[in-house]
Amino acid sequence: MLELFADLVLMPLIAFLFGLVLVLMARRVRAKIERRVGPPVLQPIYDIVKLYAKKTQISHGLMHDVSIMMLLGGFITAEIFLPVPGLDGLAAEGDLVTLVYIMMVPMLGLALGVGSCANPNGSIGISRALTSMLAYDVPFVVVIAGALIHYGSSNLIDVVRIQQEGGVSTWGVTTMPLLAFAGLIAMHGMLGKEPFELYIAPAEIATGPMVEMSGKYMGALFVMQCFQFYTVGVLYVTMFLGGGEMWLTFLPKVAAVIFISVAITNVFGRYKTEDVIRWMWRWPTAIGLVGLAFVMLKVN
Amino acid sequence: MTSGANTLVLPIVLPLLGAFLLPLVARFGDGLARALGIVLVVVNIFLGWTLWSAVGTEAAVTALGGFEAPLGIVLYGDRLAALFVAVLAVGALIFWPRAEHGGVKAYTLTLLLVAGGSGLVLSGDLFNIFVFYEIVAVASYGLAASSGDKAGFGAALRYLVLGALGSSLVLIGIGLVYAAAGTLNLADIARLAPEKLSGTTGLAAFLLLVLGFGVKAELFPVNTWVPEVYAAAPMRVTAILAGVVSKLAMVVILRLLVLVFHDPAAISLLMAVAIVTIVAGEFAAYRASDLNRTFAYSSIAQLGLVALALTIPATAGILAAIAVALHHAVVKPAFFVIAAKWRGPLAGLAGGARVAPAAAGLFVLLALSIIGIPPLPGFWAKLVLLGGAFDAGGAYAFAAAVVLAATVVEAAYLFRVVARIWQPAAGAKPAHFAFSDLSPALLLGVILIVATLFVAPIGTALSGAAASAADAGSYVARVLPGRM
Amino acid sequence: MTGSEKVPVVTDQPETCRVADAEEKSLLRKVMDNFADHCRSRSLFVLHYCTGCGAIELPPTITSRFDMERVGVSPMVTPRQADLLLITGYLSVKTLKRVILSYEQMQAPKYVVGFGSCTINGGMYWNSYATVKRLDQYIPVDSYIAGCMPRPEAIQQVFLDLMAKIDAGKATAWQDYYLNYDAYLGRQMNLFGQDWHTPTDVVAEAKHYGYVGNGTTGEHTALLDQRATWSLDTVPELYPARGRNERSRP
Amino acid sequence: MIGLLDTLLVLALLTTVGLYVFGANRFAGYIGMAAYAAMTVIVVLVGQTLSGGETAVPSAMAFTVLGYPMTWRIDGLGWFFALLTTGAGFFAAWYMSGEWNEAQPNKRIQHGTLALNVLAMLLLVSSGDFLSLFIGWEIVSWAAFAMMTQLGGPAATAALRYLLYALAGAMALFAGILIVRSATGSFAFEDFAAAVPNLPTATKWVLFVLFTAGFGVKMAIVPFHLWQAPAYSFTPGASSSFLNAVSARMGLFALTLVLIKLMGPALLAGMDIAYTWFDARSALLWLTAITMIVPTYIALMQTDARMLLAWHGIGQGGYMLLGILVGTPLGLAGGLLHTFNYATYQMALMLAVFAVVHRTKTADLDELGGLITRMPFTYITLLMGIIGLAGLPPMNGFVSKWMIYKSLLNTAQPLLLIAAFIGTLGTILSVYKLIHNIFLGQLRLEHREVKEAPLSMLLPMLTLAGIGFVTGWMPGLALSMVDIAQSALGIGLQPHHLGGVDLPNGSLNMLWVVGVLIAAIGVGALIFYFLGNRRWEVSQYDNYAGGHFLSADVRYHFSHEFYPGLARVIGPWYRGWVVKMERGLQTLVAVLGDLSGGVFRFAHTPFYLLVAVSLGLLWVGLFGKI
Repeated sequence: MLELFADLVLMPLIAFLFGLVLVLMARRVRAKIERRVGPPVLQPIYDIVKLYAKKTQISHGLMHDVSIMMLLGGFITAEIFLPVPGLDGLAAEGDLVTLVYIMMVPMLGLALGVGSCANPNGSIGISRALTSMLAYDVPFVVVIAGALIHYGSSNLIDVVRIQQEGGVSTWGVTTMPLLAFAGLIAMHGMLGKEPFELYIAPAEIATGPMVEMSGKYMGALFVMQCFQFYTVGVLYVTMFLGGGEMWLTFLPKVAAVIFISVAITNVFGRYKTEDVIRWMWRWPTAIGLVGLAFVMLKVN
Repeated sequence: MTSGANTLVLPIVLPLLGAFLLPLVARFGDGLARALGIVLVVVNIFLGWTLWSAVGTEAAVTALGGFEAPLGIVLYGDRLAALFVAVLAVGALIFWPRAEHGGVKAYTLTLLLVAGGSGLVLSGDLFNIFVFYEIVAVASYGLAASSGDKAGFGAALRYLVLGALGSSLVLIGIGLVYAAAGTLNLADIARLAPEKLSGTTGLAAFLLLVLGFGVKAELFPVNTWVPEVYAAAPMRVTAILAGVVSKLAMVVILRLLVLVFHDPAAISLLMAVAIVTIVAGEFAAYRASDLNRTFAYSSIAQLGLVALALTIPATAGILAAIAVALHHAVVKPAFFVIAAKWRGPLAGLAGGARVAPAAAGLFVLLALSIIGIPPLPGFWAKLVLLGGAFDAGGAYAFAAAVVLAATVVEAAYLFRVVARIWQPAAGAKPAHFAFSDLSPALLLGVILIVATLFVAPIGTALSGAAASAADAGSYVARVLPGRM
Repeated sequence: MTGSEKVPVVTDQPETCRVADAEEKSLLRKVMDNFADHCRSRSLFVLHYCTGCGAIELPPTITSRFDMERVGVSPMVTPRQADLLLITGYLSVKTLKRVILSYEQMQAPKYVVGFGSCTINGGMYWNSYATVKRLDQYIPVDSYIAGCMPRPEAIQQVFLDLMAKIDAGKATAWQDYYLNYDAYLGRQMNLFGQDWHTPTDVVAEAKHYGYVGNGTTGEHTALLDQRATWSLDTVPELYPARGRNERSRP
Repeated sequence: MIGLLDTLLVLALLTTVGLYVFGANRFAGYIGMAAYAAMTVIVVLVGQTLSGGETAVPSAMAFTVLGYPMTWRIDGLGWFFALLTTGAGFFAAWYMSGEWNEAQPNKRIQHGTLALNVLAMLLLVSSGDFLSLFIGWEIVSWAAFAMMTQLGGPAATAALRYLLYALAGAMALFAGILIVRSATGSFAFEDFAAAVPNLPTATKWVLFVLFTAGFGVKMAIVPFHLWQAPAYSFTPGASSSFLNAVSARMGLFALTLVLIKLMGPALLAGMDIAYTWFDARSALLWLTAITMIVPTYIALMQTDARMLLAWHGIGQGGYMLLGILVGTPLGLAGGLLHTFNYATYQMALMLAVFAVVHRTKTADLDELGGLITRMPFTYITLLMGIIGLAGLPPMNGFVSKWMIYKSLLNTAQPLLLIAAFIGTLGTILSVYKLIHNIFLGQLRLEHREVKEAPLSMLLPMLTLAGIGFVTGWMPGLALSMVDIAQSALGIGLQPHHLGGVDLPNGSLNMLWVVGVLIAAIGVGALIFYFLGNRRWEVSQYDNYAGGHFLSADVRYHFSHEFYPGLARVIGPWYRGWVVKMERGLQTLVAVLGDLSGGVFRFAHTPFYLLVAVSLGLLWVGLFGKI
């Protein structure tokens, strides 16, 4: 019981802290690519503390506030259902499908909050965010379906165990390289990085969902970004890179996944909504389906 | 002549006599003539009822004039005949003409119709059948023209031409039969049919008979008079013609099929005609522009159903034919009562439910029954029909599929009207119904509901009637006791 | 749309005035405030109001040449997200309205830096009928950068100065807007006319957060309230009710 | 012997008559509530009998017509749907008990048709053979028609369209049961179940197609889906909710009965389609996949809130049938549970939308917005409803969808899984548009004085949403009802516990999921309230607009064509081929009608006669020889 309670506290906390590192890494990598120095080490903390420490905090109604709670609550829940080295949390009580759906709760919360701000820029942003979700989730579900059928279990603890018992040769990335590749692209879309950041579009729709976010509302979004980097990275590592046997190898793997994403993002411009959909439904989906076909051949 | 013989002869003789007497009686007062006519019709109902309860499974037979069959004039009364004698009389009673439609002339013609119709179903030989058919035909030409307007005369003339042609076809057909078999007594023909009428001649005779009787039975393609006449004739005439008289021709075809023509080719000929009739009737009704024509076309389709039922082998087919015919005899006259008041384009019916809720409600009930919605009688009729068809399989299954598809079309045009009736009135409101206007239809509606409640005993009774009608052997044995 | 709603009468004496003195604070509070101030100073989100000519100096300041992200300065898009409002160059009467709107939509603590001479004294437009001569008459300004135009180095310098000021807890010009709102509003009305108003209910906000001073309300805010009532009575289509009224009406 | 089932049916009949007589009364809603509550109690009692080991509760009612016996009895499957029916009737009556009732011009019809529908559905789900099934089916169809057509105008048009579809389906069904009778000699379910494995393949296929088409029309399986959304949408509020929640599910009941209980998934899987990889079951599975996707994406394009939800109803039906056709205990449980869950959240959603329509007089998604401040409880209902519809935790829709997904994973059918996911994604997009365009964004001036829906309408809505939440948190409650239904199907039960199901390869325990989610949102609330200064609520016009001053006369709102980018990509995919097929069929009937009519109109009577005689004689001469 106590152990479970420790899990419940530690898992989101680690996620947040390592998320801060990932955010810093992302900003620094971006700066390096642009031949800048980049922010100082504590910059993510400075930003979040400053936003929470704003003296005035404007709200657009109760739903705006609740959305912030759903945002954090959803991600905290997601962390608890995502096994990491030594901490299984509640991963046995809900599987990968559950996790994927839990990860939609904060998105829904954010969408509702932004909608209640009564700012069309925000609504357009949500419209685009949901559209891009539809775009990247299609390859993503292909990847999930293939991987879960490959592992024969949707329990993430099993998925990790299978890969760890068999070594690198049973890692998803070696057994299902095509699905792993398609999954990487889908993850990139999930992170909302260029060329798929159509719903932020600062110059076009004034950062979309964030347009009316200020103070701690914005701060919560910064916190969410930490969780998001971490969750997406851990999910990918769990499914394709052998999961976490120990923190020392686990965290670098997570960082590496995120690194790939942030390293390639800078060379892109922004796709139009239509192009995001077409691209996502064409290439990663096709690659994923071919990978799925291989998986099905192996299973049968 | 036994006491049963009276019930066979009187239904023909009494109305016939009445028809000749009526103009004389009318000199003492129109009302008296009317009363006499009604009394005679009531008597006919009673006679039908007596015959029904008397015959049981054994049909009553009598040879008029003392000559035995096959030489004498044979009357054959089984439950089927009794049923239609009664139904014809009930129809005539409910829709007894009013003074404004020709007065005593109309009464006379109606009585003539009753006499001819009773004779048609009771006759045991082909020639008498032809005679009574002609009596029915003449009476109905007169009635069709009794509206007294231009359209009525035009329609009646077309009816007359077609009817006359049809009668001559019948006559040729009878001639062929006589040439081949040498007898006109149905029982005798039935006995001889397997050897004399199984060839091309027999088939040709059947074709001509079907087409000839088909004029009255509203079979395609000799039914072109139907929409005109039903649209132009007075409602009471239309109701009787559509509801009852058309079925009498069907009874004749039934007798021919059961007794004489078992040939698969004959069956398939009739089936083809029936299917085309159903399709043409339902589809034409879908595009009909007013209620009268809609029901006229629908009537054609329903008779196609009866004809289709007749082709289904064994008792099931006869039962289905009787059931569909009886159901139609209840429903369609009631429809025509409603249509009599709601004339003109369908669009003008909007608001009908407000003006005449009873008529609108009745319309829905009748429409539901004719489409075949359980537990109304129409459903059971269709159940028997389609059940028999699917049991028979093969082409019958195809025919059943056609019937099912046609039912959807039927629902489309009927409920299009229902939807319009329930819509708020756009311009002029549809006509209001006085109670007396609607009462015949209400009576038929009540009959329909009662029939729903007692569907099980009715089904049993009709099954018995169908079984005895389907029994060709017993027909021959009863009429020609020594000759089997 | 009845006219029975009454906007609360503004009394001369505000109920509370809760701008705490430094001495009143507990030690924990002091530590926390110092930490917060430090974070504020190291994380400046900038909204640049670039209608004037100074915008060209900002890209080099932010991008690889000088990289202001080194000290935590990064550009933001909407006033809601921003801490620092950069007024780059002259303001016409028309654009000043937008500046005031944007300023009021920023969240306190918020800072304003005026770029170049035009914001200080009108600069080369000193005799124009259409430009604003002194920015700090209409909104509180933390720092000015003199010059026409200032170099990126100067911009960096003002950022560093401002950061030091914030870190020391002395960049409190924004409080002045709440505490002396009536005076600011008066000068704004002087320029824009009596029916000038913004959607932000500054007085109510000041009351809510306890930044009410003697100058918060006055004759001009009274005008504002009157006009709000009047607008509800007559043409509600054009003048929405101000502040919380919009949501709290039954 | 008057049994429980007879009591139930008699009560339903009395309710129908009573509500038709007293329907115009102010208290008709309360009468209905009491009656439906009593019926629900009886159904629960029936359920206790059934879970006590009985296979079915018989009715004393039995007829024999034309030698065909008709019996009525209710088994577990029928019980499950009976419970949904009476429950939905109860909530609909509750909704109609107060202010809604006062506002209706046609109270009598609304109450009467609702009771009639309940009666008809109870009759259908308790049918004991094919004949009584068909009779119940027809009565259900016509009762629904009576309900749909009541408002006239577009409602009558939509209802007429429904009627033709329903009747075409009924005719297919009619043919089906008659073929069954021809093949087995009776209408009894047992005889059919015993005989069906030995029937010729062709007959099995004919029966499969006829029954699927006949029942599928009611469920609005693609391509029979066109009628449903308009027909359900133009019906007044509570009736429409009732139709949406349970009426279309009668098709599911009948399909489950015939395809799963009587024929069995194994038999269907054995009916291969030559030259393809498909068999009867997988072909139908793919049809359900299309049914999940196509109507959902049609819903996405709707601008009428009622139509949007009704289109989703069609798509959701696809999920249920998908789960049921998977045929494993898990899939069956998922499909049936989804039926229950769908009834709760769809009814709540429809009631909420109609509450908005009641207050604002419009359901046009382009003409609403910002109502969250005016109708907060309606918003909460709608929010909980859409979370259920989209299948997200913590609502119950997630649990059933999870079970369906899981059954697809366990049977290794990834493509169907992907199809189901794609449907869900479309649902998420669509329901966000729904809630955004009604409740979020800018409040319109004309809605400034709008009041919250009255308590009589709020309470049923909120209760339904509450049921949705509780059964999402503790799906075991609903699953034990599903057990009763499943025990009647002979496939086996899915073991479960209060929180969900335990499987060797990935379990679900909603007690934990929901508990943690709520706790975590609580933590989020703590963070929100205790970190940072107090919040300050501002006017909706105090909003970023690039420095522009917002005023109420200019709309600052985004609702029309909510997903423009997506519409540009998938817009051209909406070819409307089913609509074109429907129109083509109409044209064909019209052309045939004109042709037939032409024969009668241009009557060259003797000519026809001559032609007929000549052709007939020719035929006789050619083919008449023996």
